[in-house]
Amino acid sequence: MLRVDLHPTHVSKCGRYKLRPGKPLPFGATIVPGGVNFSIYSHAATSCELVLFEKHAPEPCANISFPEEFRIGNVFSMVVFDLDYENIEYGFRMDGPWNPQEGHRFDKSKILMDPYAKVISGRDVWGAQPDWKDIFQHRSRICFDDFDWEDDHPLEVPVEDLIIYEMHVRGFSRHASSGVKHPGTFAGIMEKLPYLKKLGVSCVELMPIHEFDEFENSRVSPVTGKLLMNYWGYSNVGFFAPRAGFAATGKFGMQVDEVKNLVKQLHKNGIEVILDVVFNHTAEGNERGPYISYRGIDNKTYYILTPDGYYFNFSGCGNTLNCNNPIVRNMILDCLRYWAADYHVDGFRFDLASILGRDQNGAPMSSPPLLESLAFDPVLGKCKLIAEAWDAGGLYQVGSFPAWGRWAEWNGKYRDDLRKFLKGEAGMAGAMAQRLQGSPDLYGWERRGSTASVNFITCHDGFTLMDMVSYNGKHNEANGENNSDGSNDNYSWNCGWEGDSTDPNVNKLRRKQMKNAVAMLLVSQGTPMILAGDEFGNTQFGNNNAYCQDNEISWVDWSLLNSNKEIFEFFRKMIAFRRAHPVLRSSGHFQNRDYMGSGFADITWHGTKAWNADWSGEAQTLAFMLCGKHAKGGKAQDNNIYVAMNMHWEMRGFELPKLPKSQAWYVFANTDARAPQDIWEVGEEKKLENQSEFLVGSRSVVVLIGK
Amino acid sequence: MSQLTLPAKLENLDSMIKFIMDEADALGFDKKNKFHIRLSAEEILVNIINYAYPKNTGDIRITLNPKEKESLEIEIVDWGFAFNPLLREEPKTCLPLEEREIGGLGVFLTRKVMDDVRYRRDGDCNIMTLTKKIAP
Amino acid sequence: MESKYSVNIQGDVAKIELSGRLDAVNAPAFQEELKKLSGSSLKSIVFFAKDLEYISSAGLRAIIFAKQKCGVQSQVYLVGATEAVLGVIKMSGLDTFMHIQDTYGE
Amino acid sequence: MEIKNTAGEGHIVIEIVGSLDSTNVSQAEEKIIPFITDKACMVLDMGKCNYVSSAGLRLLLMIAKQLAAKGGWLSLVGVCDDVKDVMEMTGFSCFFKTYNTLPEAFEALKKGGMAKC
Repeated sequence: MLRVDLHPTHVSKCGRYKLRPGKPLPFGATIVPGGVNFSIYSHAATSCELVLFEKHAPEPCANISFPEEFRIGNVFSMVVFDLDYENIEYGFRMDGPWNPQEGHRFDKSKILMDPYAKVISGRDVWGAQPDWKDIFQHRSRICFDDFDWEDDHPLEVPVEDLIIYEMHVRGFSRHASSGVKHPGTFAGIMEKLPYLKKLGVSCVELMPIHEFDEFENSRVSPVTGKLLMNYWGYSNVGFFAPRAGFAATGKFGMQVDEVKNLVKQLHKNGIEVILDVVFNHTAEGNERGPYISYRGIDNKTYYILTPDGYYFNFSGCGNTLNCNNPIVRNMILDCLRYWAADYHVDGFRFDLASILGRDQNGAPMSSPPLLESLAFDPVLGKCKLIAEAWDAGGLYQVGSFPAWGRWAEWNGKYRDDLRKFLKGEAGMAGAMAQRLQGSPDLYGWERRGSTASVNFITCHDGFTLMDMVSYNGKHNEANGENNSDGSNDNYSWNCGWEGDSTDPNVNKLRRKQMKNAVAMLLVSQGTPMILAGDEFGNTQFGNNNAYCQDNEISWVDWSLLNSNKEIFEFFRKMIAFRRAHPVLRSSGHFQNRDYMGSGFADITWHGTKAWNADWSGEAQTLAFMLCGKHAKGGKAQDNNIYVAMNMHWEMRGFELPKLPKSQAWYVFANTDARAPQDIWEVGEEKKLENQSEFLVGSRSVVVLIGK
Repeated sequence: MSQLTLPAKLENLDSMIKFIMDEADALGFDKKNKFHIRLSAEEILVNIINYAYPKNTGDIRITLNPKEKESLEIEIVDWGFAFNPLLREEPKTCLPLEEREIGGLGVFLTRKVMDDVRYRRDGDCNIMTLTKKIAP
Repeated sequence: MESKYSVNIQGDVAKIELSGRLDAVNAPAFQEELKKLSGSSLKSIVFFAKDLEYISSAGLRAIIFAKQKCGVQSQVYLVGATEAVLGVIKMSGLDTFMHIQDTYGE
Repeated sequence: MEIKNTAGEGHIVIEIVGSLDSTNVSQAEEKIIPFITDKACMVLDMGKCNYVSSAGLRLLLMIAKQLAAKGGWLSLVGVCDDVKDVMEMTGFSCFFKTYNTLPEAFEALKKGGMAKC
């Protein structure tokens, strides 16, 4: 079709560029016939200039003012014709009031990145020292929005059927032992696909992959002399652009295609992708921070400010994004829709999500419009939405995060209770019963079901599993803050020796405790999450806050896969077990009754005596049985499963509940047994000689199936 | 059972072979049998990589069905045009080396070293199934 | 073990050392290397295969290729091959066209 | 960038010399499109092409798709390692058959044709 609006109407002042009024939506830079449409919002700016650079050039090649007649409402938009869209970098200059008390910080001397930039250059290769004299550090670029997805589609696996694997893109394959061709990149993850398939996880959760600056606050550790960086990346420069430094093709500016290809290949193998997104603050920091974008475009819109114009710091990172401002709210929606629609991402985990529920003055709201919009958004309709239901401002909402039946939560109580029980704290049976059945005490009252609970024992934040059984206290000296950073509430136990040990008994107990932990995790209702590397005992040497450690402390050490093969095998088989047994994966909570006429309630509690759990203050044991006829609320058929947990330092005999005549108990896992007799392949469980009692070893977990 | 799907490219051959050999290791095959499993897997995979998708490329799906102490069954699927490599004429191993046609050896070797090799066409895919028994 | 090959021509003898694997991934490059042999009237082509762990039909093809490049008059020797490698060579009938021996005397 | 049409065993062989990027893709497109005819087997000889940008890769994919729609196909020959790497990591490699040399490509085309019958 011929269009009549494809011709320039204006010429830039310098005479080199042909222009015409642009379309205000969509925001950002969009390739249109003959040129590029630029569009940017600012409420308080008085004028705006488009600044163009040739790739990597120190000085701009053009400054093109938006003619006043190109502004519609509070949006400046313009089409520039005949641009070499592949080799151009662009930014904006905004003029407007300088009045910090009123919230305005315009500075015409600064060149600002587009908040909607879909590709950002400036930190193209991880760890390459930036040129600090560069007047434009983070440069917006124009993105090809096409990609041949063929028949790919988000997988839409029910959340309760997922097994999530949390990883840092760089840390996963950066270690010399990873054996990949492109270490520390998205392409490196792709090379590990056969490994992920073998392990059996069905979802990878990537720690932040939005563009950030690893050199933000970089410094040298006074203890180790190593460069400390923003390694985790919970500090966005831009929300729409993938991290160039994580892409092997970043130096060619092809990170967008590399990420999309990773998602496509993972999907092909039945593995979903969840992104860890950080909408609580930006990398601009507080009053003393740099001008990257938002601050110079419309400070008052983007940030929550105190009445006298300072930055509120609910994130612990200097500023707080003004999430419930309608402009910012729309930006977040646009952003998530973009990742869901253009990158086929399956879901999101929201860092410090409680901030998303604060109003423009910072007060928590009961029905935050942003969270509601996300819950009901049409494009995000099938996306997983997972909240880290707390913030650094003291809001802790595990169990009370506004959900509209859509939101799941990182269940911090699950982690804490499980760790306490595991280390032998007495009287945890009651709490454990809640955690094992999807925390109905937290999520039952709103009928949110066990799908609301993302269960985890370890995540990037805190000890690794190996460290949780090797250290009583954190060892963060290398972070250069006198070991004052990082959580003190680890509920960890070193099994008798602090740190690496040569004592075979200590090491044996540690292995057993790791197996106990993962066995409990994978028989719990809810969605389990595993930290990458835990499946072969990766260590951070006791560092429980390795956010700044871009080195062997954080990188997953693949050589441990050989030395801890036994742990890996246990993980692999437990994962296979969970995937084989729908009775472990209910979406709703148990009803504690027999509604299928099977003779058993959906879940029943036991102890050293069948049908008699010890709920006392001294209890260190617990057992339960799941009735296979009640699997998936009665919609699926499964075996009966019985799990006995003895966290006492002495062995205990557990009387087994009697099965119907045609069935017998088979042992699937017994963490007290020596490998490879500790766990069996699914379907090859060993029939018990004694069908009435099982002697559960000290600090051990036993998993039986009745068939 | 475990499964892996990768584009049919020579670059992915090592990944695919490793995926299969890890399982063979776990099942405790001896050195010689592992050699044979590797050999036949490579032959079939390379065949698909080179010939199944002449116009562009597509995927290969590998499914492993291990039976402890019994056997390893490897199912290899592609969506290329219908082609039964087992119908290929056997190479004339008796001809002098100079006159040998280069090619055709792979499938021949596969049939020799595996306990069972089958081909079937199902819908739009070719399915090869290779089985190796664990010697008692 | 790393897969390596080296081709040395000394007079009318080509000595070729093989180690690691000779498979579909590295055979094409090896075959390319073998083109060096073409045209030269060699008396013998000697493959030292002591450290060769694995060979597939792509590798066998490279050997056939070498022989074809050099013509009828040249003899092919296979030295020190492991039992597994030898098995494949025998199965494919290549053994009848080469001298298989444990060591190679000058 | 330079585009040459050379003859080769009944196939359309096009040689791309220099780099292929946004500054010259439309030029290249104009020159190549006339060769996209029914059942055309096109071989792009990239032996002297040292760089293919994102826009260049998109052009190649577009050619491959247009050829496929007309019952033909595209093979690439002599792609340099850097470009091959990028194609692999970004998934573009999934859409192309690549060969080291022209004779290899012709051989494969011959076999592909045969096996199809």
